[in-house]
Amino acid sequence: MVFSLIALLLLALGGSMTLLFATVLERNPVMTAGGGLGVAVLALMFFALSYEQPGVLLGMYQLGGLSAIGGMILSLIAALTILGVMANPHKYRAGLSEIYALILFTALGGTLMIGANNLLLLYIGIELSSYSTYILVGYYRDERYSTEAATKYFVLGALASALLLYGISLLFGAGGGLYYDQIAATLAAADTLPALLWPGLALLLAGFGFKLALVPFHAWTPDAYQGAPTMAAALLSVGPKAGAVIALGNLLTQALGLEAISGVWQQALIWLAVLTMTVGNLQALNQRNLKRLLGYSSVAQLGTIIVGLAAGTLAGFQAVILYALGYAFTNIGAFTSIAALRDAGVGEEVDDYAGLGKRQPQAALLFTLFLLSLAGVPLLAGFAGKLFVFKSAVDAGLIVLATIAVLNTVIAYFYYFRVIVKMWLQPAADEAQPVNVNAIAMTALALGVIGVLVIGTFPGPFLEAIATALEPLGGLIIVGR
Amino acid sequence: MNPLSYAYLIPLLPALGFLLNMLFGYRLGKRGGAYLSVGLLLTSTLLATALLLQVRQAAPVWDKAAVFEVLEAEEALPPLEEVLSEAKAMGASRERVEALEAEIALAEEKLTELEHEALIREPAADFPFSSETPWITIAGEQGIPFGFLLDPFAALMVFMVSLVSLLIHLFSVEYMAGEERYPTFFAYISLFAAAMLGMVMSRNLFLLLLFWELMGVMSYLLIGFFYKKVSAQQAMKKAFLVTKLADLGLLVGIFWIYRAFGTLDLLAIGELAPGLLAGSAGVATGIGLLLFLGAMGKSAQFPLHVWLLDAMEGPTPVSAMIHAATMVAAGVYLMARAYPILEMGNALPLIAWVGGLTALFAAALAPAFADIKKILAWSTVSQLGFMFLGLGAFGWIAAIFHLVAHAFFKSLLFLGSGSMIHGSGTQDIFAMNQLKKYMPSTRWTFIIGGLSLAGVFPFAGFWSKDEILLAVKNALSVNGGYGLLLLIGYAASFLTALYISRTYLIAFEQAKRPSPWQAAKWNQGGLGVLNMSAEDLAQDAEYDHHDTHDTPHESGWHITTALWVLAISATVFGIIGSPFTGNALQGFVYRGIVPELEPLSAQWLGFIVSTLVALSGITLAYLLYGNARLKLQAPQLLTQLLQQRFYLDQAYYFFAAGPLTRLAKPLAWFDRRIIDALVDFLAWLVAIVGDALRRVQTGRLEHYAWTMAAAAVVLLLALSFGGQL
Amino acid sequence: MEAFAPNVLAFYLISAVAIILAILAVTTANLVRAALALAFGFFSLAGIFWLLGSPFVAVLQLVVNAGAIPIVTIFIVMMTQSRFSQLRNPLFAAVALLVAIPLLIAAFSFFPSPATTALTQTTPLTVEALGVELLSQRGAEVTLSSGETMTVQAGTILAFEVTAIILLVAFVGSIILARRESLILKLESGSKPAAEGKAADADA
Amino acid sequence: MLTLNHFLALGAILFAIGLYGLLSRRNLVAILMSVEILLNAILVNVVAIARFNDQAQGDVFALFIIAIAAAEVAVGLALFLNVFRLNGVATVDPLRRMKE
Repeated sequence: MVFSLIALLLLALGGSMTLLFATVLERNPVMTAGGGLGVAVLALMFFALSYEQPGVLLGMYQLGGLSAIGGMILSLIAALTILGVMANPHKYRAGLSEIYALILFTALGGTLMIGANNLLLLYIGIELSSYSTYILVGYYRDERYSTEAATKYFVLGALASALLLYGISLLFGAGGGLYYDQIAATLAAADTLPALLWPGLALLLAGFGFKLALVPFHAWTPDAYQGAPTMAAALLSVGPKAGAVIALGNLLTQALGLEAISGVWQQALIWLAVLTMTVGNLQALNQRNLKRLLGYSSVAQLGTIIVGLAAGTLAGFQAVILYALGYAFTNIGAFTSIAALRDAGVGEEVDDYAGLGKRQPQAALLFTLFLLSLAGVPLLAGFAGKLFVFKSAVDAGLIVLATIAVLNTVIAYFYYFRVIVKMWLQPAADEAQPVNVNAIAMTALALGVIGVLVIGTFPGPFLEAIATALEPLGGLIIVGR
Repeated sequence: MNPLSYAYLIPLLPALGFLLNMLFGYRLGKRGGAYLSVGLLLTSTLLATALLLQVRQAAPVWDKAAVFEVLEAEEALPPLEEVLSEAKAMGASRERVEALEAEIALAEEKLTELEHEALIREPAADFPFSSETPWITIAGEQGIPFGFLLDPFAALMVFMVSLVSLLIHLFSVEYMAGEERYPTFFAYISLFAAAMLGMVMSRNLFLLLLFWELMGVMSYLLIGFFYKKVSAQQAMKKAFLVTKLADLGLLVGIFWIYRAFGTLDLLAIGELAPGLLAGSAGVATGIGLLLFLGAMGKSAQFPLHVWLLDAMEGPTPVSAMIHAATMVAAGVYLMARAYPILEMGNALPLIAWVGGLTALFAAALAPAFADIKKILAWSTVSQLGFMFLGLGAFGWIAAIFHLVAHAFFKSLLFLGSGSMIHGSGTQDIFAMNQLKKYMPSTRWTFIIGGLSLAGVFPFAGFWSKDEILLAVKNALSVNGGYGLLLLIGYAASFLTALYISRTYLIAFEQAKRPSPWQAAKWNQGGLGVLNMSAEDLAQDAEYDHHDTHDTPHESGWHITTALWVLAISATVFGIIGSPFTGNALQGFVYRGIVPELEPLSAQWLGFIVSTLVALSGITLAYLLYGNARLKLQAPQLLTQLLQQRFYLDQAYYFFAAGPLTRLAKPLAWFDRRIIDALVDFLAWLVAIVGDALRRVQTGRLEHYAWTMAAAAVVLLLALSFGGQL
Repeated sequence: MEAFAPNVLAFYLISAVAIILAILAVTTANLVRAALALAFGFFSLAGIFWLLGSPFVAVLQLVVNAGAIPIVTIFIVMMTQSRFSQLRNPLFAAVALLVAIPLLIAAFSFFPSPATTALTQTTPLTVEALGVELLSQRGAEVTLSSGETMTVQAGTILAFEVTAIILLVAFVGSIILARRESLILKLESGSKPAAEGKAADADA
Repeated sequence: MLTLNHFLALGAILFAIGLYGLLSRRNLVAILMSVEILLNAILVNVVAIARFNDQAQGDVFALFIIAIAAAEVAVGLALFLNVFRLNGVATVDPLRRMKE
């Protein structure tokens, strides 16, 4: 319990302290970055220490268990992102410690979402991570692209949070309280389900749909990714999403797990998943800009994750968390590769990557591994996530959904392999000059690949840990066939 | 100290050797990498020895004489029960039934008492040592844990594999010297050993399968080590394809086991099998046959033996590795592990027949060859046949006894042949020139290995082969068909003694003379067997052109040390399975309540008969090749038939390649014109839709907002009305 | 008739004013006027909160929503020199109506029915009780100044603390995004962050 | 008699108006104003529900919504100023560089 609290405090105070010392350390990028990284790593460790110690913080936040697992994933994401930023700090206005604080706050927001046991803290967590990412996306204030991306993201985000909040207010009315247990108890005791529940649920899903970039709430994703600083896009593509997907699973199972309700949200999630996977993959097919391509790819990936939630079983939720973990390593790795290569003078278009296998074989190899993991090639993290998600869907009787998901994986191969083929089999456009990728970037990439390989080959311990964390929820999930 | 605390190092160290050799092998100096591998494997071997001793320490100890009494008492039970059930069926009086029941109860009580008495030392609490850590967990199912199982059988195998691999490594240090890819060779062969060690230590079938496949890959790489030779390329492909085909059976078998048992844990399977499969012999037979298919591929049983002979394209240490310690032993090991399932089904007689026929067939082919490695390869096929014969005749302990004994003497023979090739520069036994004059160590160790192979008292092969033949004899009581198999076994033993003596006599005793095989146009290797063109052959001939030394020389200390250690092992090892030591081995490795031992009275006749058979084989060889008293010219047709291995390979190529190609042509057309077009069309469709959807992304904020809000409203309406309904 | 009890009358009156002002705020071309309409609309909503028996929310509504936010908005309207919105694009209005009307219909169809509790039956919330809820833990027993003890229902102290961080983020974010010239940029005039995104600069 | 439905209806109407504004306005500041209306509609909902259930937590929730909405306005206006600085106008029109 204490450890979880320490981890949360680290994220909150660490971020604030980084801001506070910003003026002192302004000229010392290594110190600030190291501080940010240290905070993230320490938080990761403390979350890891605490995941078997459940508790409640100030009545509003579930410590340990699921929230610790979520905290670990988000701290890890923060650490990897900070490493990516460190690789070329002057890109992010060197010494400006704000970026590290914002990254840490994004992680804090995600952790709060996951551990929240009531709608208020859930909302606050979502807003905290949203505001931090709005600012990160618009971080290049003198850049039209960055500002455009941030504005689109902000306006749509404001709309989404209004929809979400409206949904929450209706759920509050239907459930007679803000706490999940209150809602679950009220609904279970009701003779007929309150009418406000349904619009509340719909708007809630719409709001989360925006956060998770589910089609048709996804339009902001590619634009925001393309315009944002690359590491901000990396964070955006995994941090709030990992937080939101686990938080959504937590909310749906704990507050709205009643069978009469779960049938409805499962149906809605199935439709959203099918739409998201299909449209995301199809839109990704012909993308020329790599960040846009990864943007659409992340849309499709999230569609696949949702399949696990749609299954509505404990195994499905377990698979979702494993997927999120592997996806964090993979996607941050992919974006870090792009950022590192970009810093080394390689463009962001797919065509710029021609012949990269010769010019910078190490980075190209690592990038290839990330792409393969995204595509879901066995022994890599992406495969493990997909496998267990699909399995949970099949076990829940969602054969058609699983089939569509598998077909979509095949479509996805086209665009991932297009990049890989470009790198390894096509000659470079300009003279094949070697590209230098700096050591920190390589470290970040190597860490990512290690994560991808370890999760891909030995998913067991991770699944085990997740299962332990989910154990207390077991009784609350009324669905399960 | 629990052996589990260090056992994982045993396969890990050679694997580390692989890694280090691959990464730094070329920077460690001329032989640095090689010695590193040897050192790591030596550590493994020491650990394996410690493991074996500790398992021995923890295993129960039985009093042999008392065990016989137990067995006798056990045998007395079924007839009594039969009488009782008959009496019940006949409607005998209550008193009679009660009396019979009391008698049975008394017998059972006595049996328990005897069992208790026979057990001199209780097994340790944690025996057999096993570990289990979660690996692949699946919510709601058992999943597949990662774990080791260190029972006596595994410990014995680990010891044998590590020791033999160590000696082969040591041998290779000298033998492979000067090779271009010297460190790569050590990397491969280390991983090969690691895979086998990992396999015999695996606690579940899935892990076992992983190592099994790793071994397949390593054998592929090692057989094709001289990858510039076309024949090596062909051989590696052939080995891979044939074993892969067989692995398919194994894979299906493992799936079936998971279905039937809900677990792949070997311990659990052993415990569950008698209960689960009691009424379903069909399942047990099916699983048994599928596993056997896998084992046939790996252990080169007829008709899947075709790859083994061509695997001789690899360097000689590789052959020793494949033929003794690792690859081929895997199949026998698997079958022995799966024995609880096998004995519940009806697959055993088939296995016995396949094994027996393979033993005879291969032993008959061996005398027709002049290439020493090929002779030994046939010998391996034949000896493996013996092992399967033993397995099929309910003597699985006999089979693994022979497996270990064979590992020692066959690696000895292979390494000896390597030494001979090294010293004389040729593989043709006729071209070797009175090697006994030049290579004393090689000669004596070869003699020891040969005698062991021929089954001469008191070498290891004698004891183990006799155990198998004894099992076959005992199986007669179950099925009369085993009588014929017993004859086949003796015939194969006779031929074995004949061909190994012939090899020795020609290579060591005789002066160099033109090889009769060189003249024939169907000579060694060649077109049909490996499906090579004449150009390929010519190219290969150029590649491996080297001088034969007329005056051979003895090999250096690496090789002779390896040979002598193996020679001692091949001599001594058999003793622990002999009646002299109270069949210590059989008492150590067993399943069931008490070890099933045989009294000496049941064995001595078999000993005499097989000694006579072996001696007659040797005598015949001496008459034919030693002093040429007997001049016997085999008909050319027969020789050709044998030389071409009964044209089996050609048949495979003909039937597999020919019709398939013909069939493939229309299929290819169909594939190109219809399937591909369909796929292209689908891809085109996907691209078009993708492009259209891409344009939906207009980049305009208001459009995005409209879509989102509209979607939210649609969701609202759908859920609200849907939820209300 | 009960329908014309004073509080009912007040509700309809205030609601009508708020709705009309809100419509004005989203349709007027003159943005300053729109902001003013917004301010007065929020002002009238404070009346609704008063009516509901939640005086503290009403006061906060007056101060923040009706006071501060419209003023800041007007400032920005002035600063961005966009006093007049580019006027009424009929397509925009049509689409917006097409989305908003179904939403209204959907929202209206799911009121809890029948609603039996009248507003008069509810107890107004004291500021003290609100404060206790805001700054304590769920389930805590608190003695009020009146001597009564109350059990805290929600207890949002943690959310309160986190909100501080949100405000901090917003504060820092506004500085990052809007300060006129980046001091740091001047300091390191060598590196231009404008490099990122250059590839797409061709206005694809 | 005033029931919960009256207040929910007011909230729904205000929400619809806000949504209309958000979707029909092109000026970013006007869009932000619409967002404010949306949030106030929710406020009405939350406070009403809280009062009718005699729950203080709804009122507390309302306080948080007001505070967070203020933060949102701050971020949004800063961002729009930036849009204006870079494009000369603060409308959605120039924001279409990235597409497809």
